[in-house]
Amino acid sequence: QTTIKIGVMNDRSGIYADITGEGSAVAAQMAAEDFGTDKGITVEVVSADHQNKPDVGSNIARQWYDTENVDVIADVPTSSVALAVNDITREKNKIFLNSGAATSDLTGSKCSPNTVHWTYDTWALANGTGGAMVAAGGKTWFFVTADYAFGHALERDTSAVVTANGGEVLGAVRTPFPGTDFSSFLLQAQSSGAQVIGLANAGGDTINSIKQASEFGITQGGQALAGLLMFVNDVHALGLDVAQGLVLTESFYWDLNDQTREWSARFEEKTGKKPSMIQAGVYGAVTHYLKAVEAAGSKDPEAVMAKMKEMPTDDPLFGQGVVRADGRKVHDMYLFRVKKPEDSQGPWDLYETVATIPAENAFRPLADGGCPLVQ
Amino acid sequence: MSEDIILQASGLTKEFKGFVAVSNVDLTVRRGTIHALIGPNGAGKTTCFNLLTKFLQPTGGVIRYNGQDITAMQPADIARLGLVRSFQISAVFPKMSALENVRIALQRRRGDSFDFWRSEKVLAGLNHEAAALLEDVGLTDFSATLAGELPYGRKRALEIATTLALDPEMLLLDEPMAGMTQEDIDRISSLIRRISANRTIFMVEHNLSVVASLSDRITVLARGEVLAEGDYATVSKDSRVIDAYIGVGHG
Amino acid sequence: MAEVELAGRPAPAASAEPLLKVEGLEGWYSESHILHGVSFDVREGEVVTLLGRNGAGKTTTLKAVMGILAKRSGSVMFEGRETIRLPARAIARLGIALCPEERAIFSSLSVEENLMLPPQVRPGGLTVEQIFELFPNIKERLSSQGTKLSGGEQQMLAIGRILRTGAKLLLLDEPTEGLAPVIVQQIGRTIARLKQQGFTIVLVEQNFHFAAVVADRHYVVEQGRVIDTIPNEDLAANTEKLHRYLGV
Amino acid sequence: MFELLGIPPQALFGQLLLGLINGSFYALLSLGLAIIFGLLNIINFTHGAQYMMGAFVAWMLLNYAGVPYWGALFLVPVIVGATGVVLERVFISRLYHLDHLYGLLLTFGLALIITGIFRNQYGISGLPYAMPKQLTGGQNLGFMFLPNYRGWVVVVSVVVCLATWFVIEKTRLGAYLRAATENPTMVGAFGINVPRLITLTYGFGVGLAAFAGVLAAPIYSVNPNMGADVIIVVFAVVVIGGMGSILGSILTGFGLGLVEGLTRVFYPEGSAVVIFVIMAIVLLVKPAGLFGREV
Amino acid sequence: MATQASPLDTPRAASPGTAGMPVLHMVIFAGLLVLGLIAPYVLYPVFVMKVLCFALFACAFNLLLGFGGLLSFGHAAYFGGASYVSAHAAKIWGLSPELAILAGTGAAAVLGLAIGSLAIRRQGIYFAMVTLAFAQMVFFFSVQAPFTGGEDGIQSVPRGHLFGLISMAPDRNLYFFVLAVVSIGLLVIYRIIHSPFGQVLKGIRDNEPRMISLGYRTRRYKLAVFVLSAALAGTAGATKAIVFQLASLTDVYWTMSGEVVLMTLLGGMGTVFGPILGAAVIVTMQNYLATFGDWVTIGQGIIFVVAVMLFREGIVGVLARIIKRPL
Ligand SMILES: Nc1ncnc2c1ncn2[C@@H]1O[C@H](COP(=O)(O)OP(=O)(O)OP(=O)(O)O)[C@@H](O)[C@H]1O
Ligand SMILES: Nc1ncnc2c1ncn2[C@@H]1O[C@H](COP(=O)(O)OP(=O)(O)OP(=O)(O)O)[C@@H](O)[C@H]1O
Ligand SMILES: [Mg+2]
Ligand SMILES: [Mg+2]
Repeated sequence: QTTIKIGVMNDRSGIYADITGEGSAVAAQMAAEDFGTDKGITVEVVSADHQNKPDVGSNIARQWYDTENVDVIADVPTSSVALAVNDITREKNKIFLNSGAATSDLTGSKCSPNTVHWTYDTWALANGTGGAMVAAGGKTWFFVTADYAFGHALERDTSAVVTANGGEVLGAVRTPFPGTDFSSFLLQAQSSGAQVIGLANAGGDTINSIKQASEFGITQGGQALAGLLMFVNDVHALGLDVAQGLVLTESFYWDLNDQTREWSARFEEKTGKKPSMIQAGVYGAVTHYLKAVEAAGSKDPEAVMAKMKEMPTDDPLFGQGVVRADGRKVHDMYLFRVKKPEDSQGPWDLYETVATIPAENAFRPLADGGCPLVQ
Repeated sequence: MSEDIILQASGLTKEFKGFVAVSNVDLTVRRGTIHALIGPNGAGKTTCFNLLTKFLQPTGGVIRYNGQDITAMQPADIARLGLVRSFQISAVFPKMSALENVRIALQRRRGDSFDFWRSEKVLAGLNHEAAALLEDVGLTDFSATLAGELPYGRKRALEIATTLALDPEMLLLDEPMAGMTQEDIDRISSLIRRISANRTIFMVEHNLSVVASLSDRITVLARGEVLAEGDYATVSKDSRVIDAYIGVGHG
Repeated sequence: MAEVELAGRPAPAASAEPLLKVEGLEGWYSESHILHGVSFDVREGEVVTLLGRNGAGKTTTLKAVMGILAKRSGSVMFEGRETIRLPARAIARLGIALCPEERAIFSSLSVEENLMLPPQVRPGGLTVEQIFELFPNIKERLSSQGTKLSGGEQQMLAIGRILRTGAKLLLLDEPTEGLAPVIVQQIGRTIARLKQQGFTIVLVEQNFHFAAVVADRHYVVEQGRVIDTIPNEDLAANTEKLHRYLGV
Repeated sequence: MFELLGIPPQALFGQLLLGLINGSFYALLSLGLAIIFGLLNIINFTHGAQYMMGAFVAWMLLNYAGVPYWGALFLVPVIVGATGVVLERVFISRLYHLDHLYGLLLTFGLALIITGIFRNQYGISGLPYAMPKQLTGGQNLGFMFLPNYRGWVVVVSVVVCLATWFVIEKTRLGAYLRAATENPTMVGAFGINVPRLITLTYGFGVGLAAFAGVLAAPIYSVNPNMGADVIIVVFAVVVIGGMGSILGSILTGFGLGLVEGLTRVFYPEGSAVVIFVIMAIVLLVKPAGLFGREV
Repeated sequence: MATQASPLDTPRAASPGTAGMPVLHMVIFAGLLVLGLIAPYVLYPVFVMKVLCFALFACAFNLLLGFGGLLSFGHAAYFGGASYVSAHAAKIWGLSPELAILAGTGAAAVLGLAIGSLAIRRQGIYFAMVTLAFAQMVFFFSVQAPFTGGEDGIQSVPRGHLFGLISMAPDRNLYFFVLAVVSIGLLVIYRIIHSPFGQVLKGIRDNEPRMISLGYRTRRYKLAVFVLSAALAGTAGATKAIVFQLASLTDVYWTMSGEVVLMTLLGGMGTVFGPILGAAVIVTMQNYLATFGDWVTIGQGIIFVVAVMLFREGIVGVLARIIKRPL
């Protein structure tokens, strides 16, 4: 009879509250319920708000591990916080199931034997959007890049992919972060004449740039907008007439197949929203973790991690997959285009699938990550 | 310039956007005298005052103090040279006790007090001197009262005590008697006379009886220009002065 | 020409019923109790002075009558109406105006705006021309910033502006302070003229001789009480007593 | 073709125009701040939150009551202004006898509360607010495509600013207001109802902020933080202009908008701080601010 | 710009005679020290260290506001700036913790000198806005500058060995080091307040033109206290960086400036001990409301409003009034 305490830590008040937040906690709870109580494992889910601040995050993580014997921390969007929790989890030898964070360092230079990175990462997004766009004819690119480490990384990875696929990067403009008015940067992008304008930014910046792009008739002018880090909720918030035509990469969409539709319906009952890929990821990760605990017959981190990497994953949302030695969970990714308003059936009918990127080349090859664990 | 001239202003001029408040005034104050500046309202007395103490920057002219050109100096530095002023609108530290008011001035004489590592014990030594100064202006009973709550007249007295605490070589008083009862006026006049022994005093005053009794020399200002200069007898007979200032049938 | 206008309005004979009747007026500044039952009264058309040492409570008394002293009690009857509970703005509307000790000229207003600021509360105030005639300096500096006036000019402006409002009772707190003798005499004449026009005036004065010229009656204030009343005609007789009060 | 630092002159005009548009928001907001400060001696830290409320209330009117943009343009300032009046009556008015810093602290607290509540209610990812049909589309000026809406923003804010300036500097009412800030007691002693004056003034200043909020709704995402970010910049604007002067804050607002616009072209990385840099320089050479009265 | 309400302005606070430390204060300091010594055995040490750091921060801020009469709304700049420097010093240069903290303090002092010399050109509310604006500049710099690690901040900072000898890795060891640092900081502040320099500050706050006419070069005094306050705030920030092994944007963001104002206000500005209490209360609240997201913000807002409306003297200020002694 083992009891497991799962701490869902994410943004419950900030910019990522809608795509993670309470929804992720619900997802974890659902995973526990679906796993069942008959296997002699009782699960308790606690949650906290890290406000996207690494100091708050590490503070909570320390306290959870030190004083409230939490076994697993799940979700944790915002790369900076994720990296902080990554360190502490390793130091305290617990388990970290990340779904929300974008940085590919989690399974690269900063990889840890105690961490699994489930849903997506910048490399996968860049690869998906960049590669597929070029393939679809978007040869010339111009980046509107948020002027901080994350934005730079996004731009760097994507341009690499673009050039690798025979595209060309005409230029980039660095926009102060956080910003509200992007019109002048967008005009610079427009006058560059590039076929694709890559938005190497996140959250509010992305939303504002898309809004203003449509206002200045940039997409009407024949240039395509590519969101390099966007989520279904952002599109929902923007509304179709603003966001239409935008392309983006995700690893999950509620309307992919019957299983996703069935699960998403249950999720929507509890939360009133369709799930984001991050919330789906929390479900998948927790499910797989519980299976591993059952298989290992204990919750000892080494044993459980070993099992998680050894057993193939299988869940209704991401289907078959594996957890690699570097902690990277691999599965298919999808390139979506936002529907035109007239083609949309309901408030959440937002995407049409442009391409499916098969698991084997959706993520960064194990060797390229520079993760010490795989040397 | 000769030894016994302490303050000399030549061609002193102040314009306020087009309006000339003080125009081309020459002033010479001899060491050890009580020199009064009188004149009708708006004559430019306070302005002169502010020019001499550099609270206003003159539009033109030169000010020499002990032969040193101080035209370009900062107010604080002027004070440090021993040329100290009082204000027409009374200036005390309302939230400090009368004693502290005086003591803060005494403290200045210790030189700059950037010594934040010292205990304020070192200041207790100044309390006696401060009390003595309060005595001089008859504020002994008020030494613990917050300056802000003193009635107007006493505020003025306190202010003078504070000014004296700097032991200035030259003292500029702007209407020291304004708003005082006869009682206070007498006390302050005698005080002024007493301290004038080893100091030079330059004051603006409307109370003619005071001016008459105190001052060795009087400069009359009108419409920003010097109208007359001399001792009371001379000035008070000057016809231009009479109609510009004293007016007919005065006291 | 001012005279012509003035002729229109006969100076009412001092009536029996007092215009202002102050009884047992108490006043506080936060905790400190300053007025301990001030009582005096002023009949229509009279000029009375409040004499007293510094800190006797003269200014405070005026503030209390005007209603700008936060904490006050007792009785202040104006034209038979109790005003002790009214806010200052209501009292002003009844026709009382104050010219404060510190003059309260507004620095963000031009001299002209300062002059025009107080609204007319009654007919019969002086016209702007009449005010300029009284205080020529003001006219020259109409456009400059209020506080850029000299101390004396500010005093003139402070008096001038309440003459416009047509208030019936004027409370003047040391109007001659810091004024040159010529101006002092001018103000003396003004007050006489206002009196003749039917204005009623309470005057706080340090300047003894000045007070003697214009006033009908002198109230001696000491430690927040009126301790004596001296009709102007008996002033000569009481000088030395008065000197004692004022500590001259 | 002749180029300036690699920027074709047409593009430059475009950028200047955009700068002017941001400028009009700075102008409206700093004007509101200046009025409230000038007359109440309070730095209205809630200003940003009230700007945000403006946008949100417009959104609510549209989604709950079906009131279109044009209705909102008039209703919102009134509604939000009214809430301002309540705040002034309930809280701020109790502080006038105190040091100004308490006003700052109070309004800062209120700002936290308001933004917090809106975050709770509407999350943070922002709500869409459609542009009024009449103003969609735009003019092709040759050197750029100017959305009609942006043009409208400039025009309407210039008009509002000038009207406000006139009322305060040139009318009798304005004189009362200015006098009341200096010495309310005396103004009251002249028979003027000072408390009401002050309340309405605050309401008006808040109304201006809300008005700016409505203007912003269609172009920036309507989200609870939209105020917090802009308010600090506006503070800098106000310091540069010198708060004493109404006209000053207007001109500075537009001017700095332009400067910022240019920085976005020549040195985008610096565009976030350029205004603060200018503030530093102004403090060095003219501490009272470009239009401020020395006091 | 001291205020009617703040206890400073009452005669008892003026206390002309008081020299050295009144017995009451000694007792309180002693009491606090005892608390500090037993705290780590009953409470979570890391939490207590956080409280200590903020207590020092708040007191440093109070030195400027409560005793210098200057409301800075940008103290995060020195707190956060210092934390970056000490984190960098400890991680990249491999300095031992005490040296890293000194480095941070020094950096804060320099920053304070730079910003202060501009800010003191304006008075009152302007001053608040100017400091806020400059702090925002520092924030933007921290976002973009490479060495601050952008929004990742500087992470996994080594706690190192005190004087290169004692390992700071165990929470307890580190705790007592932090306790020492903070106590020293507080005593320094106490001395500053009760020095001749402190008296001059009082005069400037009360009537600056008059101080000038007395020959005081008031700007230099204001600048001096500004720098002192900034430096001590820096000490707090630098220490925090070592404790949490992290320096991040949070510490330079304007909300941090707001929080320190709140702590001081709540505890009692212009009181010696108020800010310590204020810090303890706010930090605790943040800890327990952390799970409720926005409610932290709303709660802080409410405290602000209540404090300003109902007890401006702050908790300790009220106590001081009751027992009629300065605290
Ligand atoms: N800052 C200023 N700006 C414009 N005009 C000013 C300023 N200060 C003074 N004046 C004008 O300069 C003239 C002289 O003013 P000043 O205060 O020196 O007169 P004064 O001799 O002191 O008069 P009083 O005896 O009434 O104080 C006045 O007409 C006044 O209006
Ligand atoms: N704001 C205040 N707070 C507390 N006490 C005050 C205040 N103003 C005046 N007082 C006190 O009230 C008493 C009366 O003051 P008031 O100004 O009425 O005297 P006064 O007769 O007008 O004196 P003066 O002739 O100097 O004007 C004085 O003892 C004074 O200390
Ligand atoms: Mg004068
Ligand atoms: Mg008086």
